[in-house]
Amino acid sequence: MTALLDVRHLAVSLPGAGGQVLPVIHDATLQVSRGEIVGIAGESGSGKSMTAQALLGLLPERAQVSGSAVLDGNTELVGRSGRAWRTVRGTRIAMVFQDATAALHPMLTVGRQLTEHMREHLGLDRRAAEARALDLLDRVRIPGGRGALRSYPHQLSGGMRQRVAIASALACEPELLIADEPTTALDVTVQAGILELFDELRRESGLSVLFITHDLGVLAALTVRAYVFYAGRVMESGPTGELLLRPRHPYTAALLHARPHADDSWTLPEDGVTRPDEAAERRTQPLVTIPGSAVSPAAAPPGCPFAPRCAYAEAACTGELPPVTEVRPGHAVACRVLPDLTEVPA
Amino acid sequence: ACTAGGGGGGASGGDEGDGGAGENGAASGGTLTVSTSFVINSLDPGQVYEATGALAVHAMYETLVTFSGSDVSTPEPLLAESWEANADSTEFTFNLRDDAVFADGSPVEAEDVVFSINRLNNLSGSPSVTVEGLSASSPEEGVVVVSSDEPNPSVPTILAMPAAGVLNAEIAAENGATDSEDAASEDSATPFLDQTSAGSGPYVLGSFDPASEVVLEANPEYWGEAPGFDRIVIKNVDAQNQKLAIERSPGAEIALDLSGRLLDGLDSSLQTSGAQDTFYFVTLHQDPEVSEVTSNPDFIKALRASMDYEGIAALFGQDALPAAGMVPPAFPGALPDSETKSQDLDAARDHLDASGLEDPSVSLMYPAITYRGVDLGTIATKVQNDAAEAGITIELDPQPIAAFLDAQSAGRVAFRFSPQSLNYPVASSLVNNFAPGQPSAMRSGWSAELASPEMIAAGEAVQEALDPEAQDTAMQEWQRLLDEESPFITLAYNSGVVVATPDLAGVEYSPAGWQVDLRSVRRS
Amino acid sequence: MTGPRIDLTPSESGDPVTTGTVPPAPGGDPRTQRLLERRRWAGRLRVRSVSSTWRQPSVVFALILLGVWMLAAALAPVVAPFDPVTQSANLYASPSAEHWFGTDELGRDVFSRVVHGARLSLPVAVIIVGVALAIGAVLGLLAGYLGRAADEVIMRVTDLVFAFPQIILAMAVAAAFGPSTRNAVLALIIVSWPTYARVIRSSVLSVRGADYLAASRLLGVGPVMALRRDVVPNAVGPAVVLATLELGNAVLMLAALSFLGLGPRPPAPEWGAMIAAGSRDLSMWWVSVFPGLAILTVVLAFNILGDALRDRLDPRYAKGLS
Amino acid sequence: MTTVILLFGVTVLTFSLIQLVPGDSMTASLSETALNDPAVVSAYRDKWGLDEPVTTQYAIYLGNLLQGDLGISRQTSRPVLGDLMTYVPATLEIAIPAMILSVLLGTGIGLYAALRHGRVGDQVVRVGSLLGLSTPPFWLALVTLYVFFYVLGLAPSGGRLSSWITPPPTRTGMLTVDALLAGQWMTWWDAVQHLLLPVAVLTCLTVATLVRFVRSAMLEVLDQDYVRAARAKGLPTATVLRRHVLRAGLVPVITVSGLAFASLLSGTVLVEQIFSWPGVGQYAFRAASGLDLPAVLGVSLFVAVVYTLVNLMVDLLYGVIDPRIRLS
Amino acid sequence: MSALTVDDAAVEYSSRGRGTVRAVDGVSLEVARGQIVGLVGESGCGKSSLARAVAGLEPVASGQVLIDGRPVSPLGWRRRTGQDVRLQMVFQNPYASLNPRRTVGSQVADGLPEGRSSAVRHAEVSRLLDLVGMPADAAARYPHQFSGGQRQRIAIARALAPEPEVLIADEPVTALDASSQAQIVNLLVSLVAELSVGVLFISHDLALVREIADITAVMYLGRIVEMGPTQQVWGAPRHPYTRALIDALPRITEAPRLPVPLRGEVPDAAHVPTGCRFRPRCPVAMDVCTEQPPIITLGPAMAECWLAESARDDDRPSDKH
Ligand SMILES: Nc1ncnc2c1ncn2[C@@H]1O[C@H](COP(=O)(O)OP(=O)(O)OP(=O)(O)O)[C@@H](O)[C@H]1O
Ligand SMILES: Nc1ncnc2c1ncn2[C@@H]1O[C@H](COP(=O)(O)OP(=O)(O)OP(=O)(O)O)[C@@H](O)[C@H]1O
Ligand SMILES: [Mg+2]
Ligand SMILES: [Mg+2]
Repeated sequence: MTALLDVRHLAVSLPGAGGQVLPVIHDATLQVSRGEIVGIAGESGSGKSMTAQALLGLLPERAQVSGSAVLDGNTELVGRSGRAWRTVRGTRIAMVFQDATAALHPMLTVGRQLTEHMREHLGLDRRAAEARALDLLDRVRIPGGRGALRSYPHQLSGGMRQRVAIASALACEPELLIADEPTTALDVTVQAGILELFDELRRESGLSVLFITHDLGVLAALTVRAYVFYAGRVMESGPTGELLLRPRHPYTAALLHARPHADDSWTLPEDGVTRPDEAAERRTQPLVTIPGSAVSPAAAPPGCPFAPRCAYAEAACTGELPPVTEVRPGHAVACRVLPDLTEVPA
Repeated sequence: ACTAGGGGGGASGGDEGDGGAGENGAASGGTLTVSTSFVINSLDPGQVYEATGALAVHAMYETLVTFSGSDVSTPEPLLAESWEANADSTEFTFNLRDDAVFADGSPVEAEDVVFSINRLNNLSGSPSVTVEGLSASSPEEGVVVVSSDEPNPSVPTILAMPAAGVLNAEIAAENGATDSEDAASEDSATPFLDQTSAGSGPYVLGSFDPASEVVLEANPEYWGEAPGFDRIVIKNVDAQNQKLAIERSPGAEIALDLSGRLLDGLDSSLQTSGAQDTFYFVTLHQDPEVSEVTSNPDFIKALRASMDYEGIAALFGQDALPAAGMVPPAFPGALPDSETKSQDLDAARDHLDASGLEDPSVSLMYPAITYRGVDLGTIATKVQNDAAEAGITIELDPQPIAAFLDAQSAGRVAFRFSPQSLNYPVASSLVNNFAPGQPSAMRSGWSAELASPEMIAAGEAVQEALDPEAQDTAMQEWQRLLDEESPFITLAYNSGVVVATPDLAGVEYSPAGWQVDLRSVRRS
Repeated sequence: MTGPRIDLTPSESGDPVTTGTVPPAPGGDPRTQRLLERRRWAGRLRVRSVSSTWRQPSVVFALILLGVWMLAAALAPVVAPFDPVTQSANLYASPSAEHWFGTDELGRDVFSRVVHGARLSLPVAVIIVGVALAIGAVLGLLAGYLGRAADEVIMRVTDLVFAFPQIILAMAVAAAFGPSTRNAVLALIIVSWPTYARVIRSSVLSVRGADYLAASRLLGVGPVMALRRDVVPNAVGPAVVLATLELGNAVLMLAALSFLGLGPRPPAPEWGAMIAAGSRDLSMWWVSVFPGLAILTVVLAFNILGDALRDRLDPRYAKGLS
Repeated sequence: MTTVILLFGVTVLTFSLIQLVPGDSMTASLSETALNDPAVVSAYRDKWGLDEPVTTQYAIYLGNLLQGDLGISRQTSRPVLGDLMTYVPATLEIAIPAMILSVLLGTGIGLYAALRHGRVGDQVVRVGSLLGLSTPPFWLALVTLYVFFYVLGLAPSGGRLSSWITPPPTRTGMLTVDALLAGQWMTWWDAVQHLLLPVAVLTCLTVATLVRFVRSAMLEVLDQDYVRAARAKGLPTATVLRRHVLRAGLVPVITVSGLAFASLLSGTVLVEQIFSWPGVGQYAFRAASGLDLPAVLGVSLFVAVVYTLVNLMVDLLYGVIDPRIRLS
Repeated sequence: MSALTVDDAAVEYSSRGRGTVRAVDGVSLEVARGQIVGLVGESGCGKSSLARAVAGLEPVASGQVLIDGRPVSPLGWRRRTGQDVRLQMVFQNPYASLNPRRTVGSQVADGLPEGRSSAVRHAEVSRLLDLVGMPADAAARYPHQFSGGQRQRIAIARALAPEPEVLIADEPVTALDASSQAQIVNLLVSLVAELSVGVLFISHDLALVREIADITAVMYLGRIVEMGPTQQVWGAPRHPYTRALIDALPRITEAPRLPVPLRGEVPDAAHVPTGCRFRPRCPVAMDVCTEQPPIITLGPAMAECWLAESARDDDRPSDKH
């Protein structure tokens, strides 16, 4: 069975100041199957959003895209004209943005924003569209019915706004939903609700989602497979659990170690009292850091972009691109060294 | 013989004025457009003083006598059929014609004339000065007697001015007019008269907007020859646009401010008519406390000699002339061309040396306006330039007209420049104003004590000469003396010009104050 | 090495017009925004790409234009073939090899007058902008930094001045005091200082809420020192942009006043007055066309430079460049 | 409340300005000869209360003002209110069409430039608007007059109506409207022809500012996530522009339009001068140079009221357009 | 004795639209030298308001802030001197907390005591930069030449200049990437140990607080609803809100499961619910919750909940203090 979305060797570059060309994605290959939530993780500037926008033709004008991205085995997304995109956007691929406040038009009612594309694509009249919008609101658990349709985005809370945005993306029953950090702007308590919603939608409607996040915890909770980006390249990909619990790429591992440990649960000592020195001790070097700071795709060094920061880097790493190795079925790593990472570095 | 001797001729003029001619005129009706730069304050004859007002009032109100065309030497009958003066020119008797009616159909009677002249006098408005010392009475129906405190052969001329227009006393009084002594404070008819005319002329007031236009409409009740147009629109247009407009006009249009330069290259099919009736002059204050420089007689001589009179006249354009004396050539009593002054820089430097002043510097104040299409600043700059050639530094001080007039009447301006025309078209009116000790002279500190006895005597000679020729001669003599010792330097004469589209007849420039007699303009 | 760059200038900073009601910022709720900082700031960094402000063709053009005018002003006596005030009998000569721009109503060489006009207009514009900027800066700083009553009073006064269209007020002031260069300058200063006061006030307000100001006050830096080190340097950027744009505006306004007869006295070769002289007879088009082009080019140069400066100082506008 | 304070301030400011003046309105109104007559002078001073102390003069003025009496113009000897009623419609007749045209053109061109960002069309607009901003208004007016009237003979010279045409009965004071109301088509067409040049010049001046502003506002909007979101929904470009981009871009457009109206009023002073247009601009100029206190005060108040009204309208429009303001 | 004592502090804002908002409503806490106190809570619960009030940037409406037992005077027109500068703050946004127009060195030197020679100041600045792991030559450069993480280090160096006893760090790492975040957190932790300053560490990231704080305070709608040793708060949360926060954290585990959402959102501080302020969102609310909840002390911890009260009843007092 072919993947719903099959992206191969996607490369994107943007026009920079003074006429030079800035690469933002070097070579991305990824797949999303039907009914699957697939994640993309990576630090800021690694090209996550650019990938999403390339898949919907929303890149800045004069951006250059190469490679291929095939939807459902029959629709090539790279190189589409403006008019041709209209048969894809909204109806076959929809998108949820990071900041729902910014992604909803502040001066249009929720109802309007939910129905305008339904009427465009599905040819519904106002009544039918509204009825459908009410359905959608119900599906994303927004209370208030018709009242909610008449309200403006600023009258809703952040979580509700994100639900509206999701409802709007679902309106024309797209085959694929791209969600670009839909929970970054939300509190954890609200984030949990949104994650639950995505999971529910996948279970109930078989929705396929490309879910972008920088939070590995979210990745673990929601996705089945994931891709880790760094400087516009895919560093490691595989089933999420395996990727996060047994990473093979030093970058993935470093990201995991730099993360606060929320995962193991603490239990109280028997007597119910903790001693201050215990905490202090724990803190001496709580997080493992990655030296240096993230590079942007345009400024990435030749060879493995992570090499300058990598504890395991060898001379060859800086020279040429690392080969992609499939360490286990479905688990691919772009690393020349493939060190043993089971031991946490000091 | 005095001017009033024209009475006989006046009678015949009266016949001519009679209705008959109306029918044989060519096409009449339609609209006449008159474009001019507005100088207007009021359309009340008792208050009218400015050029645009005089133009309009003259078409709406009739006077006892009038002038026709460009001739201002011989008054012609209008409301008065005939008139005579007593021997010493202090009492003038006018016999009214009996068929004249106001626009409302009521007859023009002697009381109306008396009321109008006395009201004008008592209002103390701007034009009242011209009738100072005159009073009117009516000894019998149809007869008006105007008496003057001093012998004054110019009384009929004065009474031809638009301000002496006769208004319907009854209607005026109903709307607050009065001719009593306290009219200055009690008369409240001006706002009414700015909206409605109450005269006997061929046109009545349609509407009045002091900023943009005055609309006159034909008076259907007019007692004389039917008016030439249904409407006359007097529009406020600056000189520049007047030229553009009249060149492209479809017809029946008159422009009033196209003089000088603007006439160059004017479409030759247009008719023009003009008269040199304005003089441009500078005044130097004679009080050493105001200015050591301007009160220095040798400095004045130096300045006089330094002016490039030809060059200044050239700035105005083809119709201007370099000055000879003060009286513009349009009026009897002007100096002949042969006496035209010219630049003499050597003499100027000699005079300057004689004055004992070192590098004199003085500021020249003038109103920052464009007058008859000529920017006064341009002329003042030329004056500055000429004086500089003789080693005199002049700084220019343009002022808004209001500030200029203020400073001028306060009488403390050392050196100023302005145009001037006559209050009424008789040369001797200048003596009343500019002779030592007279109002304008006093404003530059030129009192009778400062003047030579000859100067004083020459002025008196003008006043005493009742015969026109004698007066002209005296006038010329007076001007020659002015050139010797007065603080006035006349620079150039410029003409008032009317330009009209070719389809008009009866368009002649009049130096009498109303510029063009709208009553006589018709389609040819 | 490039100098320090401003990360964030107040949003209304360089707008050509900053008066009137300021619309509320179309942002979302503050909470989300705070959580989004990470993204937002990273985004900002991207936009501030290598600045090539001084190499854009339009800026080069403006600099050359301005350079030419400044040279003309400085070297007017050398450049101009005739004395600007010397008259000749050759009135209204049309442009020719001898008189490139023809002669005017007094036979003066229009080219020489236009060149000398720069000598008058440029310094006068600098004076107007300089003084108005100084007044506006002081009052704007006081209003923004002291706040409360001072702010209220100063802002009401600026409101008052803004309630008049600039030219009408300038005209009234100039007419009241009589025409002269000094009075025209005075009038233009009176009408223009409030713009600076407002712009500086609003940038001070944005600095006043800035964390770095709070930080240095917490460290024990006194209010005056903080004003000098933290507030002023960060508030001047927009004012500099505005001043550049206003230089052009000052040239325009001076010409307008002169045109109405309320500017420098004759025979000064002022461009507006020259246009007025030409307007009295349009058939002598050269008398007014050339001074008009002079104003146009000078103001254009200032506007281009002002734009470029703004784009440089405020990344929001950098998008406007290409 | 602030409006009242503002208007009060305007009267105080104008009043004190006029007191500073060296000249005296009297000399501007009376002839030279009349000034020599002490009786006339004192009658005049009496009539205008010029002998009272300044504060009393001001108090008298303010008292009358509260009763809707703006005093009598010394130049026209007519009530200032009446004068304003005559001249304001004339000015509005050019200002309103110019404003409407500016807003329409400004928005259209600005949006076009934003959409063509960085390409030839955008560059042309940028250069054009810069030129528009840098052109002296009076010079532009002169040049258009020269070209369209003097050289080409396409436009009438100046004024509001050809003189051979009788003005329609006054109802609004705006000739085009009055002519329509009276059903006089010829008159209407003539009035329209007279409007063309002044309106075109005023529009040129305002549209430049607007275009620049709209362009940068639209660039900003085009870069917003909600526009990207609308495109991602697969809406046709025209819908995205109309419903999403324009609506959001309108808020800044309204602000600048309000301001542009004020600068347009400034522009009328010079433009009216050149096109012999009998409007408030010319009235203001004459009042200022004639030191006609009541008239200057009247014009100032008028302008201040317009300023306030425009601000008010801008605020109201915000409310109409932006629910965040309406609902808070 | 504690370096910083906050005693029943309240912060109020009055704005035209909302009336008076009590953003912080009676908060008491203490920070000792060498201790990290973590403050967590959802967005808008008043964390920053509290931080700013404690630092003196905002006046307290009631209650008091003491440093070493002496009250801190709020920032006014006076210069801050002596005791007051021993309380310093690190801001959330490293891009806005450094003056873009001054060199790094001059900004760090702001906090140095006056009257020292420039050579000494220079050396001092180098020392401080070194302390936060920045090269000495950074002093001569401008903030825009540094990345976010580096700027945050500089901000910390600046805050350390007057040798503070307590640092208030308001979400110091929220604006940073994962890798820089870890670096800054480690830096803070090591500084606490080396210089024995106290830190009030504010974050909305519970996991991070848990990682470094000795004491964790959980704030909800202007009040601290639970506070205690970190391990205790995490291991046995007494307040349903704390529990909900912990449950909502996504985790990386062998058996992936979705985090548990907490219904509703933080109400507007202008409309605080009556009784227990968490009641409308509380999964275990009872009738008694319409009354003010009791403030319960449990050993070194406290909680503001009726359930905690019953928990105390269950807990036989084993230790005394
Ligand atoms: N408009 C733009 N012009 C130039 N470069 C850009 C632009 N937008 C993004 N980039 C560059 O593209 C690269 C990838 O950006 P992208 O937005 O995809 O990152 P991201 O992974 O989504 O980061 P974040 O977590 O901050 O959202 C970055 O290095 C950035 O510098
Ligand atoms: N200057 C202010 N004026 C009015 N209200 C304010 C002001 N600052 C904050 N508030 C309000 O006070 C409450 C607490 O805000 P605060 O910034 O302290 O929250 P926070 O916990 O720091 O949130 P976050 O995690 O988003 O930073 C909020 O309801 C907020 O709207
Ligand atoms: Mg992104
Ligand atoms: Mg906060």
